[in-house]
Amino acid sequence: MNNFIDYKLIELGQWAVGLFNDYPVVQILVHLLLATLPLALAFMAAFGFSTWLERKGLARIQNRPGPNRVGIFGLLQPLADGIKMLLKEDIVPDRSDKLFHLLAPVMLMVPAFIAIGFLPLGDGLMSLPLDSAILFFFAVGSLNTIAVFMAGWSSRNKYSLLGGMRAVAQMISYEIPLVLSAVTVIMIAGSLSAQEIVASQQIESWLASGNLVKEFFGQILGWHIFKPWGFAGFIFFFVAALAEANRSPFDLPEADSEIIAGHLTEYSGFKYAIFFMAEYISAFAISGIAVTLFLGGWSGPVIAGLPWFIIKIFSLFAVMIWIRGTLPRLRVDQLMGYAWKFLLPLAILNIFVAGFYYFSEQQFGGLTTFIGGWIIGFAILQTAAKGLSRLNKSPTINGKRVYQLVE
Amino acid sequence: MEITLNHYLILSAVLFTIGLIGALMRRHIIIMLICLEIMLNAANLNLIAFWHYGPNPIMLHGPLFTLFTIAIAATEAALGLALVLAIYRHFKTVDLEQVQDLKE
Amino acid sequence: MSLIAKGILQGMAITAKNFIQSYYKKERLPTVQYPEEKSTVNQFTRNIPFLVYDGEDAIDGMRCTACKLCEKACPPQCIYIIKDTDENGKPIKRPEVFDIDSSVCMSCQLCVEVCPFESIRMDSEFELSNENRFEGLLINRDELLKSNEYYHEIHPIEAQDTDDRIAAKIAEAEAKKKAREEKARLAAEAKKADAVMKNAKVAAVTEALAAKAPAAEQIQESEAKTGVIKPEAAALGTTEKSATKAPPPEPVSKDDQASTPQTKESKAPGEDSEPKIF
Amino acid sequence: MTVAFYILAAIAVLGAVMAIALRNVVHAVFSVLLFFSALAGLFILLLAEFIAAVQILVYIGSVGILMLFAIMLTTKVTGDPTHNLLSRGWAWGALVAGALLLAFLVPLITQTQSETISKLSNFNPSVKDLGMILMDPYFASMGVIALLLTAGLIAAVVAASSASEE
Repeated sequence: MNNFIDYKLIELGQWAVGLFNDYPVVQILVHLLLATLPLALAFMAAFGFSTWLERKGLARIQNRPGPNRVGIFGLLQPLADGIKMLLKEDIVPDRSDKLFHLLAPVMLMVPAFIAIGFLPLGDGLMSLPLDSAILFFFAVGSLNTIAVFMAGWSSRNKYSLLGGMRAVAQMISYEIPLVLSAVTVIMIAGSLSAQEIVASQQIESWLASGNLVKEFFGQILGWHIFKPWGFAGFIFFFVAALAEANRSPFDLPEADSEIIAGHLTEYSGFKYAIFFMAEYISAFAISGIAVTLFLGGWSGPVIAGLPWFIIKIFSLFAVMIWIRGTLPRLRVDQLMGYAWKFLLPLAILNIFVAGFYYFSEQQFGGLTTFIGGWIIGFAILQTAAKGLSRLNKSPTINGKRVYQLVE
Repeated sequence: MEITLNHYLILSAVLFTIGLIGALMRRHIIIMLICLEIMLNAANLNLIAFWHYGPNPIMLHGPLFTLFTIAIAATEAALGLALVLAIYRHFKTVDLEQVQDLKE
Repeated sequence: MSLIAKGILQGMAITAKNFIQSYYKKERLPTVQYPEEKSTVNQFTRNIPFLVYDGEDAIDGMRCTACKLCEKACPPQCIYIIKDTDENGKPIKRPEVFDIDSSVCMSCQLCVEVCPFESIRMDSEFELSNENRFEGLLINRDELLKSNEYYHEIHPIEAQDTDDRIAAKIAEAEAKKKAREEKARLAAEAKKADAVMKNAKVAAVTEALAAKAPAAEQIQESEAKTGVIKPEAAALGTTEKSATKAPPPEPVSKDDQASTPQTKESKAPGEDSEPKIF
Repeated sequence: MTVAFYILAAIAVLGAVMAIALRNVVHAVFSVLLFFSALAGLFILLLAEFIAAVQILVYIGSVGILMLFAIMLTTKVTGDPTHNLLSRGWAWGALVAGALLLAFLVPLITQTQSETISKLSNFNPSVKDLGMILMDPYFASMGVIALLLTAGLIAAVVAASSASEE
């Protein structure tokens, strides 16, 4: 069987829980710990690794070697940074709202850690196997907004407040295209359950055929990204996810060249580290949900399950780093317009494209729909995108510019 | 003690009353909107509790009506806050007692 | 903007190229891991002044004459010079103290510009950091003195140029000297002939010679003042020469050693003129 | 279950009381967010997890943020009160509301026959069932809600933007 790693892990967990059969209370505790603790620790380790990865990747893009002093290839750099952050003085502004200043990092970290519980890491490997996991994921993801506002408002600093308000406006705006592009997948899979969405991306008839080649490709070709609506939806989702996770080029809330560090201005030491960690874990969680929705989740050839999920999630994170190394920050007036006037109509149109694709698949069969759908669906979305960008084109300034301060 | 329907109903009634008291006592316009939301939520709790302990939960009437209420509440909140902005622009205050003029 | 943004993809291709090429192309990763490997210094790098000496011995071969022109020229006034004295308190043309405050020096090269003896030059040394804030950053005379070979090593073109210039000065000076001596000889011969012709006394000839010797010295001194050439440096233009000439005899006192430039200066014409006179 | 109910009920009441009692408006909004989240927990206790998710998504994620936005766009951003807290004749309001609770609601509730056992125990309501019901018998009402939301959106935009043109 392909998913042997997942099954081994589940067996291991069951064995560990079985050890405490005589003590029911302890058993429940052990069960809870096994469901949460490895996940939290693994993601914290992934956070450390990803900071290293990001610094190295960005450095190479900018023709620098990156951190290379602590440990081999600088791999222990996150550890050193963590110790440094722990030992730093925790400065709280005198006029700040002390309670909310303290609560903000906690409020940001808790939803981030809850959100990773909704990710289907493998076949049956899920901390919170809820029926409506995807919906809960988005619900919990929207709590980030509150935490960012809390941080910005409680600091009693105008830059913090501006950063916080920017973050709130941005996150609220981009949540709509995010959810709407996810709706296509939910609609086609007919479920809000993460496991079922993953299962819908495997071609069952090919997997059961016994043919090795068909089994190999049955784990890949069913991914929603290979369909026209899935491809477009993935692009919309990914762009909106970048904005949700405050990643570049949508890192306006922390735009250091404009508003110092946004809502993080008044944070130092360990609280800052927690903010940092929560942001990275949110980025991981949102790329994990993108993997689940569009990239086949844990399905993949040969080593299906946890390994494929890790590979996919890190590749998406690498793309985020790549984008950060490439694109400059958006202007704040372009940001809102992009979400409301470009992404939102396209995401809504994409739902219709997905619906047509679904019905034509039932009508004309798989291959015809695949080819025709790519041509027609892509043409529709492309035309719409071009038309929208023409409509949204900001008016060009004609004639001579007038500068007030310069002559 | 087992939790019964009455526990939920009492809680809901208490929450509704708190909302009502707030709406009648405070003069800040946003606080009044908050109180409206509290009252609506208390009603939602009632609906869900009745569904949960009710005779025919398969029909899912409770969640359905709660969904409608939430949609209406969201509309109300959005519209109410837009009106707050409009009032503030006009009267330069959020104190409802000072919003007295019909003209201008 | 269409669904697939071409510009974004182009940009991402460029960054990807940067990323991948940084692993095998040197120009894509120009960073030098400083403490382990040091960057090669360009020969036109100028950082902090140093004093050039010729030959083996730093003190003997020192070109500096403590004329203090550089001290006056230094805009941030980072040079501090005390003229050396001999046992009797008579000043010698050599610095006893020559300090440069590296924390103040702004690498302007004005000291190099004004130096008439090609003595002060710019070093390409950049590791000037020190644990001691005050004394550590003050570079004294012995640390500043570096050989002409070192100068050739760091700034080959400039050092060669300097050497050529010095050689040219020597040649010019020698030519002038020769011309002068020729003139003197001719004059002497003419006088001799006069004397012979007029049957003058031997005492008169010696008187005339005695009058001429200080005159020659005077000319030389005036040349040094105009900054054209320092006879000592000129004499030691090539290192081989200086190596053979420089070491003074053992018993000579320190004071004597210190005053070598002066003695040589006075000696050089003396040596040449002596056989002529007698 | 029992303990969870009491804890959540206490948090809900605390949040609601703080929302109407706190002087600072921003604090009040944060307390009402606490109230909303406690209610989401109660919904999960009542096996309505979809409604709990919607509660978090709509109330905490959107309505709360809208309120905070409204505060930021109107009075002092610190949220400190600029004037008198209580309205005229507040005592009458409190009296009426309290009387309503004690004289009307509580007697009614105590009179009802208390259901103790839920019939949901052997029935796991899925989101799909909710969607099916929403599509089949309640399609018209869903359309009306959709229309209402659209109208509300447009009205909110108009109400918020028309004033700025003056």
